[in-house]
Formats: sequence, C-alpha cells, structure tokens
Amino acid sequence: MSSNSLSSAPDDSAVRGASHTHPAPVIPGQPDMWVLVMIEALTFSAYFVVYTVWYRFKPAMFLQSQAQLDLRLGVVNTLIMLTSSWSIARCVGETRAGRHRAALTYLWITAGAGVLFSVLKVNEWRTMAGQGFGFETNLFFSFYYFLTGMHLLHVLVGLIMLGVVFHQLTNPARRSRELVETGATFWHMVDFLWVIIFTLLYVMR
Amino acid sequence: MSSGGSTTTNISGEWILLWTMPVVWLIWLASFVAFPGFVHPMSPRMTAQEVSAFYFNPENLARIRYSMIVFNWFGVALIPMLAMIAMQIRRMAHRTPIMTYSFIGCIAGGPTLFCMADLFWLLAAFRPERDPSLVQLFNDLAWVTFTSQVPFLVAQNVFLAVAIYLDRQARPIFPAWVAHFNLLSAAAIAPAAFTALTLDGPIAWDGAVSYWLKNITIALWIVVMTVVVGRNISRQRRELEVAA
Amino acid sequence: MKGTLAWRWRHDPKLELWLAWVTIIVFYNIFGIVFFGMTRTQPPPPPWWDHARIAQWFSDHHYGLLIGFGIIFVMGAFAAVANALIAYSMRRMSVSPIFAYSYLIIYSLAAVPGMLLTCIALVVGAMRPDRDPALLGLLYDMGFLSFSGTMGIFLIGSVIWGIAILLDKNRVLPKWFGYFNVCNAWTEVVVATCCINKSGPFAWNGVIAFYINMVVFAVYTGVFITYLKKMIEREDVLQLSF
Amino acid sequence: MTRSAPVTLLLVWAALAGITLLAWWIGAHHGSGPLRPQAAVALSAIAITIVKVRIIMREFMEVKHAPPLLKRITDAWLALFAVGMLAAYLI
Repeated sequence: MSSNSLSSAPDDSAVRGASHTHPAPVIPGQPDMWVLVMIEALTFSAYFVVYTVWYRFKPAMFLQSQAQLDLRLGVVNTLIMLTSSWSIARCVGETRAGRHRAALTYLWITAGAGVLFSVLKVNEWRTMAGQGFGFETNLFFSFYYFLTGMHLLHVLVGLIMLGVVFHQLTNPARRSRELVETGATFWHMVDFLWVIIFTLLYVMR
Repeated sequence: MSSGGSTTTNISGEWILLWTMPVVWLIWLASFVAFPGFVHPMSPRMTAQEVSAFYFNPENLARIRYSMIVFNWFGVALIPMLAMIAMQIRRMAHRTPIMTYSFIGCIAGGPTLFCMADLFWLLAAFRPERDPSLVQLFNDLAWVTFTSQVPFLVAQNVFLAVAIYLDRQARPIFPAWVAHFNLLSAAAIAPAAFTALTLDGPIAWDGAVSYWLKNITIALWIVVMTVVVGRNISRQRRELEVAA
Repeated sequence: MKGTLAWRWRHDPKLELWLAWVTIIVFYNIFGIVFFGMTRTQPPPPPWWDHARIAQWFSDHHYGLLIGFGIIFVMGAFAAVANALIAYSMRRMSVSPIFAYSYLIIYSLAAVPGMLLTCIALVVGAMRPDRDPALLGLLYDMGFLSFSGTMGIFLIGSVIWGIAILLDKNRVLPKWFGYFNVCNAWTEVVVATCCINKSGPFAWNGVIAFYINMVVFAVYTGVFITYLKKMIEREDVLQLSF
Repeated sequence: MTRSAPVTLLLVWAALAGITLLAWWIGAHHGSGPLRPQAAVALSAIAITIVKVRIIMREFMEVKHAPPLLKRITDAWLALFAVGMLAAYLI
C-alpha cells in the first residue's frame, strides 16, 4: 500500500521542525486524504459548473435573488474560514516542532472559528427563511441552500476530524504527526471549497 | 461454538422454537381459510366495482380484517425457523461466514414484504365509502406484493443449497437431497415473479403456477425444513449428551 | 487439472469468496440491464409529466416493466451476497464485529424500500393500462421517489464501512477508500433534494440529484468491487473464527 | 528560505484576506439602478478565486513542498475547473 511509503516516518519530525527546510518532497499527512480532496474537488466543480450554466440560463432571476443575500456576511464568513485555515496550518507547524501546547492553542482557534462559522451560517439561513426564501422558492435559493448546506456538512465532518487531531495532541503516547497533517488537509479543503462557494453565490454576476 | 452447559441450553431453546412451528402452522392455516380471497383466489379480472363489492360484502368484511390481523401477528413467526436454519449453516464445514451472512441477509425480507401485502389488504378493507378504483389499487398492490415478491425466498433457497454443497465433511450437516430440494423449490417459486404479465392463465395471481404451485411449495418447504432441522437438532442434542 | 472450473469447485480454498464475488458481478450486470435497458427507469423519466403522458409512458414500457422487474423479483435478493462479502471484509479488520453486523443488518433492509417498492409500484402501474390516469400518476411518483427511499441506509451504511476501514490496522482495504465512503454518503444527502424539487438540476432526473450522484456511485461501486477482488486474492487461507 | 514559516503563514493569511476584501469591492453594487450581469465582474471574480484556491493549496496545504506529482494533479484540477467555469459562463 502506498499510504505510508510516501509519507515519511514520524521520528524525523523534530529535524524538519527545527530547520524549516524540506530537503525531500513530502506529502503532508496520509496521501489517501489527498485522494479524497481531489474527488471532492471534482464533485464540487461539477456542482459549480452546473450552477454557472443555470445562472447564464436565467440571469435575471439569479441576479434578483442574489441581491437578497448579505454580501458582508459572506465576507465575514470567508475571513473566519481563512483564519481557521491559517491557525490549523500553525498547529501543524507547532506539532512538527514538538510544541504540543502551542499546537493545541491553534487547534482551539480553528475549532472555535469552525463553530462560529456554523453558527453564523445557520443564523443566515434562519434570516433568509424568515424573509420567505426557502429551498423551493426558486432555483437560485435551491442552489444557495444546497451548496452552503453541503459545505456546512463538510465543516461538521471537519470538526470531527479536529476532534481526532485533539485526541492525538493531548496524549503523549499518540501524537501522530501524520494524523494531525491529515486532519489539517481536510480542513484546508473545507476552506477552499468555501472560498469558491462565496464567489459563486455572493460575488459573481 | 463454546462447549459445555451453555450449548446444551442453546439447543433446548432451539427445541422449544422448533415446536412452536406446528402451532404456528395451525394459526396460518386457520387465517388462510378465514380470508375469503384465498381458498378461491380473487381473480385479477374483477372490475373496481366488483372488488369493492367483494371487500364490503358484510359476509366477507370481518373475515378479511380478522384474518389479516392474525396474519400480521404470526407471519413473522417464520423468522425463528429461518434463524435456526442459519445456525445449521453456521455449523457447516465452511472456511468463511459468507454463506451464513448471505442467508441471514435474506431472513427479514420475506416476512417484511408479506407484512406490506397484509397492510395493503387491510387498507383496501378500511373505508367502505372509498372510491372503488382506490380499493382496487390497494387490492392490486396487495396481490402483486404477495404473489410476485419471491426474491428473498428464491435467494435463501439457493444460498442454502450452495451452503450444503460446500459443506464438505465426512458427515455433512444436511444430506445432499435437501440441497436438491431447495433448488427445486426455488425453481417452483420463481415464475410467480412475473405474475403481473397476464390477468388470466397459470401465471396470473390466481393461476395454477403463481398461486397454487408457489404457495404449496412454500408450505411444503416449511414442513420439510422443519423436519430436517428438527432431526439435526435432536441429533446434536444426543451427541452432546453422549459427550457429557 | 489445476485452475479449471471443476478443479476450483472441488479444491479452491477461496471458493466461497470467489462465488460471492462472481455473484456480485452478475447481480450488478443484470441490475444494469434491467434498469437501464429493459425498463428504461434509469435514467428516470421527468417528474413534470402530466397524467396523460405518464399513462402513455406506462403503456409504452408495458412489457419492459413487467418482464424486467419480474427478473428483479427473481434475483433481486442475491444482492445479499455483496453485503455478506462486505461484512466479511469488516470481520477481517481489527475492529469490533459490531461494524460488520450493523452493516449487514442495515443493508438487508435496503432492498425493500429502495428497490422492490419502486418495482412493485411500477409493475402495478403497468399491469392495468386502463386504470385512472391520476392513479397511474400516483404509482409513477411512488415508483421514482422510492429510488431515494434508502437514503439513510446508504448514508449510515457507508459511514460505518468507512470508519471501519479507517480504524483497521490489518490493511484489508486502502484508507483512501475509507475516505471515499464519506463521498458516497454525501450522495444520499444530495438525492434528498428530489423529494422537494420537481424540475431543474435537483429533480429526480436532474443533473445534480441524478447524474452527478450516479457517477460518484458508479465509481464507488466499481472501486469496491475491484478492492474486494484484491482482498480475496491477497487473503491468507487461515480459518477465521466467527 | 529567508522567512520563518510562521511569518510566511501570516503573510499568506493577510494576502488571502486582502483578496477577499477586493472581491467584496468588486461584488458590491456600485452606483444606482438594477443589478445587471457583467462578464468582467464574473470573470475577474472567478480568476481571483482560482488564485486564492491555488495559494491555499500551495502554502497552507504545503503542496509547494510536495512531490511534483501532487503539484501537477492539483494544478490540473484547477485548470479543469477554470476551463469548466469559463465554458459554462461564456457559452
């Protein structure tokens, strides 16, 4: 199986963390996770293309409905997501350096941002539904609820992955650098999917 | 398999479950005779008005409802019998549990589908004032589900037969004829799957093949399997007593 | 002669596993021929047809539906072998047998609401072309909505298999396939939209709710059949205690 | 490597946040009158997004240190996504 031959053994983490140089190319985390990332990326790309085709097919309805969304909320959501991505990247760096307490702090920032993102998203849905815009209102709102809903499910799964990372970092007997990196890779995917969804739903005209 | 006292208890339990079968047969037979649509199976050619009139004929209505309620209670009583067969497959000289798992995967399906048919009959008989075409719709759903839903029966017969063929030991759990019998009964049951193709003739749901052959085969299968499983259980009991 | 079918039937120690694997191949092929070829129920016809058009569809596909689904009624339950083989793959993993048993039971439910109910509704529709078209419309909806009647089964079932693969230390199946199970679980979330929208990409014949999902599911099925084969080829011939 | 990794990550974050604010400015409704589809806005938004996603992959996901195969696969996906979106928008 290729999964472990490609990633380096856990005991070279201290060396890499200290020098910040990467002499040999290394895939962060399990390569298996990258397969998932690419499958998800392809599936979501298909959704995005379908969305754009329908956008061009019914521009007036899409534009009008799009104007009902709060662009500022989208921007705030994006900044939260980017911050969470940054802090999980720091968490990986601290883990490699063997500073597990600092790594845990960054992990908490990521998880907090993830929870905040979810709360804001659910609140946004409540506001939209309160104004009478539901999944069945029109095709734009079908896409809106579908894409944000699918993404939120990924956030929730990402939070579970962060729980696995937490489980690794808190126990000195485990501390698998590979699993920390794997969880981080999933979280970054959740981030870049949101970046695209933000553009398509809130910005693109 | 663990050894010692616990196995003896298991087999006594199986013995009790086995002896529920004759009781359950009587209940099934009584409900079968009580349901006015079974002894002379209802024709698929009946018009919506005739179907509605049949259900809400005061002579029939109570018998339809009570027989279907009793069927609903006791149809599922077949499952302990099927589970006992699964236990016999587990005792066979197989290297993997695949055959047992395949058989277990089929156990719930048949009774579930029978429950659905039963519920469709009860629905059809529920409100006399309902539009006859709706009564006919539920009557069709009931008969098609009852007659054509043979997949689990066919598959479990074939799985059992293959399991017996693969049971390669000096004294197999079941004799080879049980496997042949299961393949034969699978073949006899299978044509009923095509029952909706015609409204007359042997394939129709009141026909010789889809109704009589299929249901007599199922009854025969249950009786034969009860007897051979019972023989196995008493043999296994004797062996344990000798060993003890 | 070693290697011939007769030899394998008598002596191949992996006979049970190979029989199961071949049954899966045969099952999926017949399934594909019946649903895509004979009955034309995949890809599904549109949900927005009026009753007259639906009645027309039933009479156009009268024999296809009745014969095709008759075949399903004969061999539909052979899918149990696939579930058995997958449950067995989990028994070889270093996880609790609960995973295998949950999967087996969950998927044993699947055939009734997800496949047979569809077939029953469409067969009852096809058997009487002279039935009130409004009732034919009801049976049509019942048939095609029931395709998504197993959302929870595939959702929970895939997650169970996926978690078992990720926890497993015996490397029975590759980790990436464990993650892929999560993707297969998503398809069941996506398909839920077809219970709400009657046209567009989220309808039951829509690009998202049907086609993209179908591609993911087809790739998933192809991958797991391939990896089950590799598992059987690799497997040692030791007796598993169960 | 001239900068330490934490500084790099902070700069990456700042760049991504800056680009997001730029997208906000692009997407905001300038002037009066009803919203109209504007190819320039849409295409620049898509282009900016692809740049952002590539930065996230290269820096945060550390594809820049990964074997060439992963670099090529991720770039191939981005190219495919770009072509798909362009085709969907322009056709």
